[in-house]
Amino acid sequence: MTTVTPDGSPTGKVEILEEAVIRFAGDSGDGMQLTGNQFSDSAALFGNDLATFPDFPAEIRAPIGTLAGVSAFQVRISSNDIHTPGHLLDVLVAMNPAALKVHLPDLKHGGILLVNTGNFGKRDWEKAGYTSNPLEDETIVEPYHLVQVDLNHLTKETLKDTNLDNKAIMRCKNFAALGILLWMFNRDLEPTIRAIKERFGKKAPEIADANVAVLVAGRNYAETVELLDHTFQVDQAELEPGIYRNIMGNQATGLGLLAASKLTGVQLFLGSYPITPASDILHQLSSYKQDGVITFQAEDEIAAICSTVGAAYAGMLAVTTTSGPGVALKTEALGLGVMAELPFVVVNVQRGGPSTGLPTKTEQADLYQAIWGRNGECPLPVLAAASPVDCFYMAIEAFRIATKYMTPVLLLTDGYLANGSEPWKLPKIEDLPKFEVHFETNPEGFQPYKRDPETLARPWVRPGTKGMQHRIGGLEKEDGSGNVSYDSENHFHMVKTRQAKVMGIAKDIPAPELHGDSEGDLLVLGWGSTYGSIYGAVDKARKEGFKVSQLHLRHVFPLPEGVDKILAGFKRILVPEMNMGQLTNYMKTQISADYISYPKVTGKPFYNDEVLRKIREVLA
Amino acid sequence: MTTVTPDGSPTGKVEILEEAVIRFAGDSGDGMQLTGNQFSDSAALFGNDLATFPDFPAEIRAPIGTLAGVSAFQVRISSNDIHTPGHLLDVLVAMNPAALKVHLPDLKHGGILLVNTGNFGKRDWEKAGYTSNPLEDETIVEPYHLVQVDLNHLTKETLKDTNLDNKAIMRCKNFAALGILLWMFNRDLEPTIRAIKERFGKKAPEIADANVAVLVAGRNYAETVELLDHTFQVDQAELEPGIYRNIMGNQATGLGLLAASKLTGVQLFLGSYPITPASDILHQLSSYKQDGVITFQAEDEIAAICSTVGAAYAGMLAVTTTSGPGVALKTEALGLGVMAELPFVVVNVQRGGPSTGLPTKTEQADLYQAIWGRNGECPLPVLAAASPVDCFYMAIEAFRIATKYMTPVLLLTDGYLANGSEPWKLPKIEDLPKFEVHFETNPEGFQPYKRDPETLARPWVRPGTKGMQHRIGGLEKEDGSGNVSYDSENHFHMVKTRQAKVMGIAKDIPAPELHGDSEGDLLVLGWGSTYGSIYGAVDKARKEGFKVSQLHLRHVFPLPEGVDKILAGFKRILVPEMNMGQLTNYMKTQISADYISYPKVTGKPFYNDEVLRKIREVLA
Amino acid sequence: MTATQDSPKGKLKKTFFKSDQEVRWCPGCGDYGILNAVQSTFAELGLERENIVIVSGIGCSSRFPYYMETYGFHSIHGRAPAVATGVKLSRPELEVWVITGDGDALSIGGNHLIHTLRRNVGLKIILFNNRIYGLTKGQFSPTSEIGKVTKSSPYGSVDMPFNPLSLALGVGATFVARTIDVMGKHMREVLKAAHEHEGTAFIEVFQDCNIFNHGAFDPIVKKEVRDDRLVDLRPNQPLVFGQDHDKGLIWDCNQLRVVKLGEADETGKVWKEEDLVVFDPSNPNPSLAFALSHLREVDEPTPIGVLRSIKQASYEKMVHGQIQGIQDKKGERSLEDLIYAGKTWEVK
Amino acid sequence: MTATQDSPKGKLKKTFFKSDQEVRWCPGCGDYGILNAVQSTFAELGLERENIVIVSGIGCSSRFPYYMETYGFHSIHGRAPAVATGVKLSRPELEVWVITGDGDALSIGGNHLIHTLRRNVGLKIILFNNRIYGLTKGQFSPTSEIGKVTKSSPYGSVDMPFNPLSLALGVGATFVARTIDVMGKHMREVLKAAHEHEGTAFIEVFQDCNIFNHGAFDPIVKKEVRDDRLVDLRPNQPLVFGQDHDKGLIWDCNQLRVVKLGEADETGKVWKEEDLVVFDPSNPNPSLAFALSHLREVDEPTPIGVLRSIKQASYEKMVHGQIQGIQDKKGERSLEDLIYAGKTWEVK
Ligand SMILES: Cc1ncc(C[n+]2csc(CCOP(=O)(O)OP(=O)(O)O)c2C)c(N)n1
Ligand SMILES: Cc1ncc(C[n+]2csc(CCOP(=O)(O)OP(=O)(O)O)c2C)c(N)n1
Ligand code: SF4
Ligand code: SF4
Ligand SMILES: [Mg+2]
Ligand SMILES: [Mg+2]
Repeated sequence: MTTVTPDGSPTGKVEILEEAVIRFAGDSGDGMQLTGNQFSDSAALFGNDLATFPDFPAEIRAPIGTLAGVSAFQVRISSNDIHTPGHLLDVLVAMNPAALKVHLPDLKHGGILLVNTGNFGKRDWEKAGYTSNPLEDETIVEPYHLVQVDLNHLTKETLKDTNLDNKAIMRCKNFAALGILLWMFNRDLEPTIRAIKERFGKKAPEIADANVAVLVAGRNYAETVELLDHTFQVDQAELEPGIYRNIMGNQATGLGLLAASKLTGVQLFLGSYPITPASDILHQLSSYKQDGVITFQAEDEIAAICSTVGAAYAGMLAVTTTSGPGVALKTEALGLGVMAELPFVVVNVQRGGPSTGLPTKTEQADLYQAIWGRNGECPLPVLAAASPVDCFYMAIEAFRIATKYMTPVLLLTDGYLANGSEPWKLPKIEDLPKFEVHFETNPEGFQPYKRDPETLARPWVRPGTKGMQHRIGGLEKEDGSGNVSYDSENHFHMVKTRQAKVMGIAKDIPAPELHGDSEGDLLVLGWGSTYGSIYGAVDKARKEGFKVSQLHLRHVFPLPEGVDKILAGFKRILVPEMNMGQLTNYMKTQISADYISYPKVTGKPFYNDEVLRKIREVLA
Repeated sequence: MTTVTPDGSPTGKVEILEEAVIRFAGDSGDGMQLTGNQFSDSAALFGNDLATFPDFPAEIRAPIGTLAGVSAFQVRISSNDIHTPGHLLDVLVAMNPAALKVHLPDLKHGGILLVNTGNFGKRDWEKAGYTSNPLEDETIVEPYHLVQVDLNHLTKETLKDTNLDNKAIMRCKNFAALGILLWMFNRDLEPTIRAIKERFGKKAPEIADANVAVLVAGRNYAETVELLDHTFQVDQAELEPGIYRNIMGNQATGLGLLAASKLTGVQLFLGSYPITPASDILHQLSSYKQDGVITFQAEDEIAAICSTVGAAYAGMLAVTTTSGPGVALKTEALGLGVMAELPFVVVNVQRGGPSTGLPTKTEQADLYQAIWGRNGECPLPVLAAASPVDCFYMAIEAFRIATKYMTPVLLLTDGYLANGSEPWKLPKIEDLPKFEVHFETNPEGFQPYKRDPETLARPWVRPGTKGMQHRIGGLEKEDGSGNVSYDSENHFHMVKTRQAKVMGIAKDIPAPELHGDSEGDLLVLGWGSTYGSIYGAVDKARKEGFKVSQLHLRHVFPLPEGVDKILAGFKRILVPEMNMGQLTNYMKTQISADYISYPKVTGKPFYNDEVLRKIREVLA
Repeated sequence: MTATQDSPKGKLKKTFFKSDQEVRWCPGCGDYGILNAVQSTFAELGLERENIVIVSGIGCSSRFPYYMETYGFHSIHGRAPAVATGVKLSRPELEVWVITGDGDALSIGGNHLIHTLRRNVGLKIILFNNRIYGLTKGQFSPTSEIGKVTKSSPYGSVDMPFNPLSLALGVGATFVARTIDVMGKHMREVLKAAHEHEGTAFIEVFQDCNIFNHGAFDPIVKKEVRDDRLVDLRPNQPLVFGQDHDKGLIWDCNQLRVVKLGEADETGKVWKEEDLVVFDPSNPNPSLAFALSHLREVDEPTPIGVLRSIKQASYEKMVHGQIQGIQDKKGERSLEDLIYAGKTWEVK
Repeated sequence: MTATQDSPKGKLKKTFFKSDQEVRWCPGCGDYGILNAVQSTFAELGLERENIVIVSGIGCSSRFPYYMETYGFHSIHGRAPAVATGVKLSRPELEVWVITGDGDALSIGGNHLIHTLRRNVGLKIILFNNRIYGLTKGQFSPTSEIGKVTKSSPYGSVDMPFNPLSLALGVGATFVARTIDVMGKHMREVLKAAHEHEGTAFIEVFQDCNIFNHGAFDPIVKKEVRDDRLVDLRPNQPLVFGQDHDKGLIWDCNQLRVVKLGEADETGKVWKEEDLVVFDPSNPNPSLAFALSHLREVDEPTPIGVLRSIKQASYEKMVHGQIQGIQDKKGERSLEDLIYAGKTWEVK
């Protein structure tokens, strides 16, 4: 299979690859996130399927050149349908020795290692903890295809006639690397040049020009010196026709929340307190002022959720966003939300725990907390997004359930989804889930806890509605009237009713789709962000002839109806999760089956290969 | 079987009863708690086994004579070994119509209903919501043995020659009721007279004298008019020889905490914030200043637990006490305790939930929260006291585990245990559990996270120890050095190690004793305060010939070793709990078996009869 | 619930604001007086019941909303200002009142209180200060005096109390006042001033807890001593007090000092009204208000009335003003605009 | 960890307090200067490393304990004062320092801070005020000025900020001071005064966040303007400032006002040093300190140095004093005494 690259440029041999995994790694100040994003955009525009994932250093900027300061961005581009940013690398760009040290272990043997020799002086490699220049140490670089370029020099030379100072010049060097990569994959420079101009053009045209110059210089250099004896080509993927956009999970969540507001015509309120990795949702919604979104940066997580409770009471689509430690602080008020039967959404972008834990790493270990983390009998629905794009749809779903059933809803995402991206085939507006919100305005026979016989939801009344004044609160209340009640039987009744209301949602949510046959030796059951990792693994395992299928939960509590029947079709259930077995234990309380827990708690997502190996092992 | 009563007084027929359940009910201001306690004390001194339980109204004093203002005290006295304050009443003392209305449903048909007619005027029964005088309504009082005495009049007459004002006089009327009850059960007045003098003698001798006079008048009146045609006698129980004392659960908890301090020689620190029904532990420890106890009433529950964390770090036996909503606020800091591996105890005196719920009622619905209510993988041991006296021992046990394993420990009690009482056969000091606390002082090879190979505990170092300065915190840390670590494999290792440490405690705790045979058709599995209710029921069921046994968990997480083997001896496992099935679900995650959940969430404890009926139903 | 009833404006009775719930405070509790005053004030102001939301925390005082025929939310301990902030930001057109106690507002809820005050959210906060935890049956609170014997301080509290007014002034409150449960008329005036204020109005009410802290305020509020122990602040008037209007406050050595009017002091100086400090609650600089709040309860007069009332845009006005401004400039976007934004590409 | 090493008293170097952990703040961060000053001050004071506990919350600033060769506890966000209170109450003999940021102390941790201050717990609290959330990469904080554009306020913040010193004074702090990251000598003096103080010492440090809020304090702390924009408080001295010592503060119309010395003002009055307010930080009445804290940053001088330092028994002294007193009177009980108490009876 051969294709002509868009600009028809390739001079030498072109190797066609199904896919490639590329990681850009350098110092925090080296602009790796930008470089990675630009490369991804060009791949997306070209028509690849792709998935990206950034790997930030711990929160504070570490000293330049140190291991702690390394920042990386990974992208997998493919001519197939893919679901994860991949694991082992085909290409690693290492802008300095620290980046080399941290990321080399992930490079495939035989993979291309592009290094910026301009940053490999003695002081540089000493800072990274090497005792000699790693590029000269065969035991280190021998397994790889080492490509050395002095990007610093190349950049300086290119820009020597500009008016930029040295600092500004050196900031352009990532574009030299990008130019080389674009050459390597036979990509047209045009879209990138356009993007650079859009980004810097207005405010700093001289910077835009410099970056473009360096980009071109990098490409030309690679071509001229024939940096590799052949280049690569990853063909377009057969994506469904449509308009696409690359989107990160947090971005999708923010957009989904706003979409729910636009769909219902009810104003959006966010009460939040910054916390990694959830803060970006706050940032995004804060920029939605023109759409009438009210964002309140509260003094702490307790005030954040309490203001959200107040906003829900006042008749807004109300949401609070946070991560695990923040949810811990919100649990008391979540209980109030359950008792007062108010509709709002809590988004938990999970991170490594317990306690402060590993704030910049991903984990799925807040499931127990989500389902069971409150005092008293305090059930509430728990949803989990399966991919960056799914965050959009689950945010809408969370509001649909909250307002229909008058209940707080917990939506779980995680650091991996939050910062990872994938192409999103944009939906037609008319295809988006429809749901209406009803505010009770008829005082005739009104009671604050009179329930809809089907959903068991109580009415939602906006304060200000004439003749419907009433009082609610956290004390147990009489069903119907909502008056405070210390009656024993009423309490039991209310406990059961609140439970029945939430469990009743099981009928109103889609049964999860089975990927594979409905009977077999093994079902791989997952929830949340492991979707892509499991999908790829099950796919391969099926190709290898294993009788394995995948079931993925996006509605975790309650389970959708019919999950028990699906499970019954399989001999054993393998449950990979980024925790010590939380879904496994939860499933045991719901459906008895032969579960095999497969935990991984390293702050990193599962790789397809890991899951595949585990499937083989279990079925061996 | 006949006995002579202590003072040889009975004039008429005496009926010997195995046991009697008596409830004193009146307005909050009527002194029912005092009356009930005095009656219990006299029974205890006489040698009965007994159990008591108060039933307070909601927090604020309601208007006099209203249903919301009724306060009651129940005592069950027995010549057998008993474990609960009983359910249906043999005797109900109703000081006013409201008390009658609230408590009459619990009086056995044929039971004695003693009413103070002095408070049954039209306004009185109207306030209680009656439309006519209930004493004149046969449909109401007919099933009972109604005994009407105008205690107001009796009291006034008795005290008419004193200098007391009317208000003070009327406050004595509960002693008239007490006098009648003591006559009814053939009890010597002497111990009660002594107690009155001790209580009031110093500060208000005229009140003491008045109370005694009314007490005697009550007794004499009953005897003179032969209020009943026969009196009752409940013989001494065959209690183990020893010194006894009647004790309430909260009191026992407070004493147990102090005992741990005395046993180890390490000072006790309490950081707490008042909350029903836990506040009494704070009150009690605040009175222990002479024993060097530091109590800190913090600004909120978060500060309470954080100060406790600080005190544990500083080398104290540190504890924080609260109820469910307070635990909700403490969860973030509990995570810090787990990460920092510091030893302290959190006591949760559970109450009705969710949210503010039913603050003065009992419930066991915080088990999920205790085991699973934190973000991240955050395991910590969970204990539960089985009876008021057991609170003492479990408080000591909590500190033993905390300090041996360097971990926070959650101890669950509840409102039923907290305010209920039972006789405690006082232990010999030398029989109390021994445990030593070791502070590391040797800088040689010291590392803050170097673990004891057996317990996996890290060393406990008091700040101020020379040469052992070190830093700890909530970020993930390298095992051994304790330095902050973002390393993937170290994180997984630490998550597993923290779990292994807690699970390892299973080997170090006693297997729960089986009550009954080790094989059978049904095992009734309980935890916490249901012990007594289940005990009595299983006892009766066994006498009825059912193959049923009881297993009661005081160490809930981790489960003691061997529980799986015990469960394997039974066909089915019945789990009565004051929640919707929390232990049941937890057990499913631990040991697979045929569990039958038996929930009761009414704010009231299980009665023997209820459990018995359920056993019969299951085995029918 | 009560059926719809039109608000007969201008001639409302306080019963118009009474709910059908039985009031359940202890007999003699100071809370009754406050409930009364609030109901009367709302009636006098001719407010619409459906436009009022009363949010409370937990405590005896926090049962308040149940007794008011308005919208009410009995939330959780200490969090009422945060819940109410959510309500007010969402619906600036509603009257939002917060009812709280000294434990609720100043102990567990301290953080929300100070942030609400600095932001100037349009809430009217009434703090029922009985210097005790009532609902939990009598522990010392952050306003209990040192040495107080309570259930949790059997040997006397060793905690220095807060001065609620100084605290409020220190964090930037724009309206700060104090009144007393037994002074109905005074209270109603203060409540009205609070109602009129833009932004947060903070009102401390000295409230007698008849059961656990009876008479705590007697030394200053009893009828016999009141006039000599209280100084009732009147805008732009010299600071005079005393049964016979014979005492006043001057500024001396960097603080306020009490002088007797018309008599010579030890230095021989005879003080007159014009020597006294003239007080203006609308002064943006809070220095004098702060000095007043710090008068020692033991030997100096306790200020009541409005200590501070300045003009400053309310938080909700700022928030909505910003949104409005941006909307006016940029216009709302359709969902389509939002989704089909950023770098998109087409696959055919 | 470092091996045991005797503290060579009196001639300590600041390196004595350096831990083996690499310092990881951004290049140019103001935190370095504070670390430096603390290490130097501890050295000058000849403190024992093992007797110091440094407790922090979460934030860039809160990484501080890792860099100190003392006992250290990097706790959770906002809770450092509460954790430290537990430490200090348990072990009054230890030096307990708290390191916190403007978000950590004043946003999520506001409640613990104000309660610590009112109780006068013997903690030395250094608040690194950079007017931004550094660690979470740049959101506005409770000390950010209105209008500030940050990640979470892309159209400018509408939240009125706290004045940390006024806040501390309002809640009854006994020691309140301010210093600046780049003024090492001044900072060391303030730190020493804090060390000497009984009870809570609250120190605000203006700290530059080089990445997210660079230059926030430049208008008042830059070398060129500093002398005219700051007034360095000296005990019992008239309030003079200015490069040429040509300006001062007087009390006028119930507030402080700036005057030029030696020149006639519009009324023709020529102001001299003896007209100026003389400031005494040990005055129990905080009125003047409060007025100083409220000087407007835009056009009045910003006070630095010690605003307040009064004598008041520390909380731990009160707590332990009470325990001691009761123990002296009643004596400790044996476990037997405690268990075999109350009404007991014997069964034979
Ligand atoms: C999270 C939580 N902690 C503690 C409590 C218990 N509690 C209820 S009210 C209260 C204090 C009440 O004091 P105050 O606010 O002064 O109100 P008052 O009863 O005096 O009016 C406490 C500690 C609670 N309900 N929730
Ligand atoms: C419970 C919780 N909420 C939120 C966070 C996230 N967080 C960490 S530090 C911080 C604010 C830091 O600002 P500041 O205290 O001013 O410290 P700085 O970084 O500026 O020194 C926030 C919001 C957290 N760690 N824990
Ligand atoms: S306890 Fe005190 S504050 Fe509470 S209702 Fe009774 S008198 Fe009022
Ligand atoms: S982000 Fe700011 S405060 Fe944090 S280390 Fe960097 S410069 Fe310092
Ligand atoms: Mg109070
Ligand atoms: Mg900051």
